[in-house]
Amino acid sequence: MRYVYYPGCSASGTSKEAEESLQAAMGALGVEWTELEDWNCCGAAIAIGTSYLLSVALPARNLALAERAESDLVTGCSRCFLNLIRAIHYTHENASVHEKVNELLAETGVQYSGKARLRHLLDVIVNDIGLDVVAERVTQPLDGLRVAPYYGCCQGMWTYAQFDSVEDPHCFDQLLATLGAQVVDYPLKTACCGGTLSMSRRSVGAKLIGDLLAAAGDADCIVTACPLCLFNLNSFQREAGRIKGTHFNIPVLFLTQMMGMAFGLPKKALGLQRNAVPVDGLYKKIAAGATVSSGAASASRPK
Amino acid sequence: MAEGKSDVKIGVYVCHCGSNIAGTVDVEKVTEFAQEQGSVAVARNYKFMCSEPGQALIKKDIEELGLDGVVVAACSPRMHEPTFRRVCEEAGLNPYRLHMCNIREQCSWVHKNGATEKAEALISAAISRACYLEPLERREVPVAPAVLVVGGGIAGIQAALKVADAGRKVYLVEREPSIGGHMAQLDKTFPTLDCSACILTPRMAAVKAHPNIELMTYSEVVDVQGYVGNFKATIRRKPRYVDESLCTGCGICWEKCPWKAESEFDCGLGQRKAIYTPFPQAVPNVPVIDPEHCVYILRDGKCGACLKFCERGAIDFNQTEKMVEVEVGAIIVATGYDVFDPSAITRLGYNRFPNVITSLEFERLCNAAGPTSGHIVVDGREPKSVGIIHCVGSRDRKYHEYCSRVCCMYALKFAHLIKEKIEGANVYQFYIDMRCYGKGFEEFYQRAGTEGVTFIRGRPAQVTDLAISEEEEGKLMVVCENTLVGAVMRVPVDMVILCPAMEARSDARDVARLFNLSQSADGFLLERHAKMEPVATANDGVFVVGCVQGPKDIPDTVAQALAGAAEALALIDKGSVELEAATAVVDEAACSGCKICVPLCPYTAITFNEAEKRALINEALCKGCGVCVAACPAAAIVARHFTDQQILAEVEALLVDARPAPAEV
Amino acid sequence: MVVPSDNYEPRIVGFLCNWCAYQGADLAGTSRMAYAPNVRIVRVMCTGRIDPTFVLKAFNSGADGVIIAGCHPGDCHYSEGNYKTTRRIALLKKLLSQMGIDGERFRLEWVSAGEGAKWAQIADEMSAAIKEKGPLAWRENLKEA
Amino acid sequence: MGALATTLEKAWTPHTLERIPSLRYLVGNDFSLCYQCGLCTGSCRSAYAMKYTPRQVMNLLQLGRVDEAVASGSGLLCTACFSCTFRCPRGVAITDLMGAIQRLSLAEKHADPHIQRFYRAFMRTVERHGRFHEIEFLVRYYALNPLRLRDELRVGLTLLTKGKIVLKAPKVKSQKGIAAMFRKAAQIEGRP
Repeated sequence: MRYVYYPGCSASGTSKEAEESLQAAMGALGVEWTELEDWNCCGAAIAIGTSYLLSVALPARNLALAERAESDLVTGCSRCFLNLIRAIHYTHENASVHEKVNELLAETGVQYSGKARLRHLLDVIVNDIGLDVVAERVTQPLDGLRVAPYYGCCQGMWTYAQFDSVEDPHCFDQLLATLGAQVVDYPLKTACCGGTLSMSRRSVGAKLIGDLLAAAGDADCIVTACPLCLFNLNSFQREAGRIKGTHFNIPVLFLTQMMGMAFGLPKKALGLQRNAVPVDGLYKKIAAGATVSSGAASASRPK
Repeated sequence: MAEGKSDVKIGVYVCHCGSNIAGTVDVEKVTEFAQEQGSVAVARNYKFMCSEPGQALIKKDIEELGLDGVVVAACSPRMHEPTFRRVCEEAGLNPYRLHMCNIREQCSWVHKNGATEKAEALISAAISRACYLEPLERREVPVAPAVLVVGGGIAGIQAALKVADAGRKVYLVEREPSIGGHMAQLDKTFPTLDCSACILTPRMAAVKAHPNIELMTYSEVVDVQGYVGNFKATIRRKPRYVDESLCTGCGICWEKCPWKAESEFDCGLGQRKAIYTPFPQAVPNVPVIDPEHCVYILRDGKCGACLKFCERGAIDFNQTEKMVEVEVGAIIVATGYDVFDPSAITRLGYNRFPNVITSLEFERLCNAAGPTSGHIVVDGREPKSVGIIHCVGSRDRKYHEYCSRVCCMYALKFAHLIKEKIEGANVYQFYIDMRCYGKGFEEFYQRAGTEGVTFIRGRPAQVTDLAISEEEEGKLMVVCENTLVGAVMRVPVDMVILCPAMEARSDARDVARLFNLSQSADGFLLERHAKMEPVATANDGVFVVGCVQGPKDIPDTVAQALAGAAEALALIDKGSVELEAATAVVDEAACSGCKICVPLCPYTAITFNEAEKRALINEALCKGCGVCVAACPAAAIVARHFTDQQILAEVEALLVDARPAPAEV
Repeated sequence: MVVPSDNYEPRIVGFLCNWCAYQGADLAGTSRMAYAPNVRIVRVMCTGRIDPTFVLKAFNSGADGVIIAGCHPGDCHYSEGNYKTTRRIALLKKLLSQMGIDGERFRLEWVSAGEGAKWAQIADEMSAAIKEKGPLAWRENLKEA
Repeated sequence: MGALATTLEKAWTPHTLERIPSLRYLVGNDFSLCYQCGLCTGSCRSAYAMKYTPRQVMNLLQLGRVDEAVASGSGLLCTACFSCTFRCPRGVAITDLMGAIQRLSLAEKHADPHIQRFYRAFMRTVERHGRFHEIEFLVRYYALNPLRLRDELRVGLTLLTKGKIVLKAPKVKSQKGIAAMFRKAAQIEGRP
């Protein structure tokens, strides 16, 4: 299997661990990942505050590049995914949007026809690679680890409509269960983390993050499907705790980091040293869990 | 200018329809245009052609000028064609020499510019066609003096009783083991708080006792043939495995039956046996055996408790499905509605939290004969606070755009019942708009206010068990913007009642096809006219009553049911119906005997005379669709009233304004 | 070659079945859905009645487009008249396309009695598409060819 | 409530359409279809902090009171998560309308200076490099705002020590083209 993928700015900077672990985990699964050549920022949640046309054209340029590479485009960032799929949807629905977007894209020498198909990393893992293949690769089941999957809000709109229930998705839960983890269901798993509010309006952003961390309750860690959420949930636990009148210290990992742990990949390859909240405690829990339920866990894993 | 035929005299009558037509179409100009057309002896316009003076105008012209054809340019033929046909007939002109030209629904009402030009084109076509219209004779055939009522809910029951009371035979067919429908499941009815069973069950008993009603429960109509006045319906009677003629309804069988299943009647909140009547007042009071749970059937005779205990020997495992054919003059379709499944909206928590229930489930909880004997208990507890969420699946483009019309009122009823049964209970209504439009409804709304019900205007975004403070622990939180304040509220409750949309039955499409009816965009069956013919349908002799036509409450349902009964009675009491005269006929001289037409006819109206090698059309069976006409390679079949000549003349004249020779480059 | 003028208004003939499409068009009227005035309707009992000569006659008489609209497949008032139409019209379509009349000028659509909005939309679409293309002027163009 | 009441009381002329030119690009329904059920607000995580909830913003648009919505700065709290749009029972493109209000709030300086600087710094960085570049962004954002820098020191240091702040600017081949895109967009949209 070969994919052209779009890393997005977060994964190549503030959430480097996402990118590193993605490469490592995909390598372990024997999947070939090629970075989209010459990609640009999708505008995050900021472009819409400056220019409507840029908020569609910036992501559309990446789709145009994927068309040029004659490939589908995969992204592991939910924020980017939302912007990209919004660009697909809007150019398809409104001819004048499409026309203006291409007018802008002409400046960079590309055109977007509407052919490129967009995939989310989770979709690729669950539906293309397959949970059975993932299960085979698990060498260190996450026994006894209570993991809260965080789908992120951005997935709500068009994301899961393509491959999972929009309001009540399950694919991430299934993936984590396949890794041997005990999945914690909590009501805010698809709620927004506040995105860039953590930077632009700290008091609001930190409260939203605090509510989320609290909702995940007694989970040992949170796993995200978005590098931007990863950054938010990791970096502002102190501020969130101050607002909520508590102290948070819950490790937050990117989904391929969690996969890499179960695959027994080296910590460094997964960028685990980069997570703001240290993750070492998780290894101890896994080890303890494995001795308690030796063997039983593999039976409880879904096929 | 259309050339027309020199030997005919046509009268053209342009209706203003008040300002409905005249407001958009220049009726004077159009009349002048008509006057100029060949064959036109007279063209007039008038404020309301369908009024007495308007009709008199036409009659006078027919009589004095000896018109050969009449064109009325007014509304759709579906509105007033019968009126003007009668006018012609009364003035001595064959009614088939009338042509209605639709310049209202398909012109003045839908076009702002160009309506006058389009009206001229349409009238030109109408005149041209009218020149070639031929007189036709309608034949009368007797009607079968019986009525088929499909569906035994309150609509079907009321319709059946009324027709039967008028002395006519009724076949009442119900799919479930008992009649009663959704109304039998309800506890009280708004706004009077009558007990639903108290007002319904006497009617059910009356159905059973009525000498003119033949009740067929656990049965379905599977085929309908024929036409208005003479329908033949085939009814599939599923095996009950209980002989209705022997059973006394003593109940020993279901008392002794050891096998249990979820009770459909109690929405799965209670249980029933494998041999059961859905509820104590079931009509007929004869149980059915559910083959999916009966161990005697499943495991080849390993049980037979009912067999053993039934003193009358009414249990009969050898029963098989039976087909019954009935002949009726009219059909009343009253197959009701389905309740929207709210688990589609996951954020409202149905199927995730045991204390989130639907309104119908609440009706059963509230009912003294229900699974909790009328105690409002969910998840083992009596709720001290209840949130009622309106418009679940209604007024939402993702599910149903329409308003389900009954929820506001029954939600108020629920609030009253909860207040009455649970002392000190808090009830919150989460509504968007309170729609209390009926008789006594607003007064009931007021009463709920005085009883201390809290109204929160806003569509809840979520029902969650996530507690963010101590007082939220162990509660369900309804998260909603209080739109009148402009702030998000989290309302902790012990129970949530969802008011799901009433939706068209999942098999509404099949029912529509079975009875040759149409569905409106919302899936419900379409009446002929929203205001003037609310129960008639496009298929003559078939009527729709109750929620099969759209969401409605019990009073509206009953009113429609009685209207349906009146329609059916008016039809069959007349004793005869006129057959369509616009049928197809074979020109024997032209027929080459190729037989292409024979298998095409959906009504097997075409036979082949082997001796003379000619096709022959049975006029009583032909419905005038014209499929054979278009298929005949020898053009030997003529569609009366839709002849090739008539249509071609119409098409040519329709393009009367097609530009003359164009400019050459 | 025919030169389209600026205020060119196409003439489109619609053959609508009495039970579904014609009622749908009536519903568009009772619902006051404004749409382009270019489609002129001929009522037939069933689209199965429509002889290809009707369509040819319309083009020959100066129509710029023809639309046939009937009940949705399976919903025909006469059981299956519209299936026969589908087959018949497919053949006619091929023939017409050889004569330079494409799918924008000759359409077959299913419109139920409840689909007033759909009818209005189809009428608008077709009018706009033909307006763009310009007059057919079949008779004149055939002469030239 | 009081402030709005006084503005609404004054004679006013609706000016929704002229003020929101992006309406012509709207995918989904415009605000006129909103029937004020509040599902958007209930679904919005940051609504609690807004002066006007998303529903109220839709109502202000219906009333033609765009200025009121813009001045409130409510649009600036929208995270563009699209939950409201996704759930809206009338298919109103709420997020994009909130985005339009957000743009006006920023363009007309109804936002805190630091928020304006935040947006500007982000977009300028992307314009120059095609991608986000932390260092440049931080410099642009905090250079004139040392007080805020102190607040961010902890997060910044963590990022730095975890090796997540890349000093080298990203290399996008079409950098110039992307900058041209920005200029073109400004030209079409009539922005300075």
